[in-house]
Amino acid sequence: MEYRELIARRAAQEFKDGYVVNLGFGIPVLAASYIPEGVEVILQGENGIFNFETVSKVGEEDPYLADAACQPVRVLPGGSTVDIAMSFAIIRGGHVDATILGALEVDQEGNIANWALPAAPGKLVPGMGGAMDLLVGAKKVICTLQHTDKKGRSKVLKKCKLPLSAAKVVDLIITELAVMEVTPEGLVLKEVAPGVTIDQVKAVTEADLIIPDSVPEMVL
Amino acid sequence: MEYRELIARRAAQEFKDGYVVNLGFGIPVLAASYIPEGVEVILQGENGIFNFETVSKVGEEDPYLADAACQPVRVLPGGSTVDIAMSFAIIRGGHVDATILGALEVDQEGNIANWALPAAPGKLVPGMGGAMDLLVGAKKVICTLQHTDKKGRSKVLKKCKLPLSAAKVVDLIITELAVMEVTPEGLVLKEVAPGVTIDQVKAVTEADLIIPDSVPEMVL
Amino acid sequence: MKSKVIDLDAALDNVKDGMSIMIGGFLGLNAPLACIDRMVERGIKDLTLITAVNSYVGGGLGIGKLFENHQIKKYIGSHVGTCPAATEQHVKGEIEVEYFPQGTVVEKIRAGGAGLGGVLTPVGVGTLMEEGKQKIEIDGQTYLVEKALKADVAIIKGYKADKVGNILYRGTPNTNPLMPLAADYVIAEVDYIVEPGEIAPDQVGTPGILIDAVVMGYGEEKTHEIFRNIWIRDKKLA
Amino acid sequence: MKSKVIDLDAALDNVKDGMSIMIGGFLGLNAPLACIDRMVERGIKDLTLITAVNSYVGGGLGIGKLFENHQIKKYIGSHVGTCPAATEQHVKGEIEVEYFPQGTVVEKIRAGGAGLGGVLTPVGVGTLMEEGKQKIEIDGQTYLVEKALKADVAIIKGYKADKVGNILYRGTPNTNPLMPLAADYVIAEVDYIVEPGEIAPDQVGTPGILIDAVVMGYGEEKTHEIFRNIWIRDKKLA
Repeated sequence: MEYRELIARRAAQEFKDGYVVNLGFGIPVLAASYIPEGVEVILQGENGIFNFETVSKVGEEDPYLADAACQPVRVLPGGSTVDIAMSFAIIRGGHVDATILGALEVDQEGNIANWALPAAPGKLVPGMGGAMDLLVGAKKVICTLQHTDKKGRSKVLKKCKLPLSAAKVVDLIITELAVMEVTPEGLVLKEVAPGVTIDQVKAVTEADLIIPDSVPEMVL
Repeated sequence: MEYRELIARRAAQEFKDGYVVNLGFGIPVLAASYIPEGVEVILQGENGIFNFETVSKVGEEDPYLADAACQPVRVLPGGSTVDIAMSFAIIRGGHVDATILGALEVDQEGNIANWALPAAPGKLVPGMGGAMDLLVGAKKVICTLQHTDKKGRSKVLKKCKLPLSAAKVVDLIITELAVMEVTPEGLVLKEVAPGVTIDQVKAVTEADLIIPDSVPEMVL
Repeated sequence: MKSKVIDLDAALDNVKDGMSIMIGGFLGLNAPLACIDRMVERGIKDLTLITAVNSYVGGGLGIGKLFENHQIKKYIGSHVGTCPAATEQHVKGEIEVEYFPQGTVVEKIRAGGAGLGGVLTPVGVGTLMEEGKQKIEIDGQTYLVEKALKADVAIIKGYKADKVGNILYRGTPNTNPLMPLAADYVIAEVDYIVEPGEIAPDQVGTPGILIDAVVMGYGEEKTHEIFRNIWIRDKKLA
Repeated sequence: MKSKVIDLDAALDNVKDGMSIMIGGFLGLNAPLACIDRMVERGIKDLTLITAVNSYVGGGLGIGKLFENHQIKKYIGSHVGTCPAATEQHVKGEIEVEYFPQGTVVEKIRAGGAGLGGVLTPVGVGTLMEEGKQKIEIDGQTYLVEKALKADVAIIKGYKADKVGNILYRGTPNTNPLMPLAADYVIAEVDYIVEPGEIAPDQVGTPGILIDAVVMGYGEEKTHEIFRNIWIRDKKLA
């Protein structure tokens, strides 16, 4: 299975029925394609929209209605739109059940860096958008990312090196190799991907991993 | 002329065309009856309503619509309703041109007391409602009150004795005897009521009054 | 999505003695009158009541009844003046009263719901409102730090709700759209209950995700009758 | 009440080089595209631009054009990433960029319009956002003090306006309802202009008292065409 699909499929298992969820671009949005049977979630877009789906046929679009990526959407029955102050009041106020976001780095304390790459001395890009608010406000923060960068270096660290998006907020880390939970005791290895060994995970993880007696395989 | 009508008539002369105004209960509301010809003002109710008029015939009322005194009203063409956070954002944010409010006391520094009477030790009544916000937020604060209390004591003081509603906010004081303007130099006597002498005003005013060379009579 | 429509009594089972409660409405208008009346019958007591303003002038309607029936232990709002029972109980020291300027209590509720620590307002500077509060200087101006407010329960009044809790307001919605963010359990009393999709998405005043229970109020006809009668009684209408 | 409807150019005469300007819209959607296009033609420069988010992905629409035409001196918002020109100018040091979390910039604008000194937010604590800012402790939690924002001009986009400036929004109104309170001169660009009274009072999203000028935008048909075309180009629609 392609890594993106694997991560998205596993992330989708975190959806609970009735959850209000905000999904970051990329893998998180993909997770919406794998929502388990019988589970209904309400998508939230931080631009101020609840319970929507993207549309893809010319004629279905409304030029005044889009999601937070400016993709054309329709509001589903029971959905709504609000202004952006209300939208972020809802996000920051703890009324979003879960957010799934990508990251450049995460660490064993639940810190996350996903907004700032140094493009020149003192010049950070691309900016945080709504990520900081979601990370602080959402009841559950799920971070999806590739376990290592292109050079094979761990992105699951003892301590993030890039500018943080938020401190001590991540609950669950899902990569193509493992599921890890941030606990008061440290980072616990909860699951490994099919065919992946604990040692393989440890070998590419800079963070200290707590390994329970039993580490099941992801069921995808 | 009855003192209430006199004060209201004079206060109404402060309305400028296009003004957004918030009127306190009593004399201020009465001022709306004397808006000069050719002058259009937009009434604001702090419960969240713009450009309305009271209705008085059974059948004209809407049980979901009232002014800030819970009187039945209708919204005029070009009017609107908003939630109360927006209403006070507009008030506090300086978007109301003028407020006319009653007072228990005012003083020569522009302080005003209109919310708290000691009803028992440590027990103040009736509470400030929206007065403090209006006093701080409105661009122009006009205070209407009787010049003296029932015992003949001045309510236009050197320094307010009752708990303040706001400090240094009053622009104009209108009583049944005089119009006084709060200036950086002090309280200036601007007009006297018909038939009232400067000395009569001075006799019942505790505040220090600056008397210009010419003090015209109110034109009502 | 599951229906949030439940019986008014089932909703009020979640309102217990001693709780803090926000109730929408402005001097009784667009207030959840049916819930309040039932709270009086049930005698839920020792409540901390949070509202922007107090009861209809003279009491006898809406939250005035909670004071008259001695169910309030503490009141947080901008005045007691319109409610004789609240005024009397305050003066006698039977209830605790915490005053805030109306715009401040509104923003405190909003801040509580919006995950903000509080409000930085110029209103109240130089008055008794300063007592015991932090002040902060920004660009040479002084602001009071007014802390965010939350509550155990909020009861609001909408015109229509769909079954999943989306609320359409009518007229002056006053504090109703703010309170659902600031309380743990939120009851929306409405005069009409409709199917999801019947309220246009951009006319929704409060998204259903913020509402826990939708209950039927007195309906438009009886609501109209209540206000017509008090306005006639008080010579506002003839 | 006097009509506030004026020619787009007459309204833009009030937007001068060097001003600070808030522009509504979210990645181009419900943004005042006609005003922005005309600002590009007029070459108004050295602007401090305040928005929640940046341009449509890839630029070429809305505020992206202002960056592409080098009219921005300083940008205040939550990212530059969607706009290649903004990103490049930031990296090269040609423009000044002040980042805030999106919810924070939204609240800063709201605070500016609402007469509040600033915002007390937990967002950004423990990050670079803390730098140079006051912090405040409330009930054991730390909040950043983020100062209120105001601007010389706001240009917003509504769906309909009546002639006295009442605005009806459609779809996702995003920042448009907030900005009219926070600027000295407010232009509302809309796709329909109607008579006072034609917008129901409780559907008004922004009261006319906050609007200085109502200008006709591209209208619904052309707006639809613009978005249909970019969505087809970007393979969102087929």
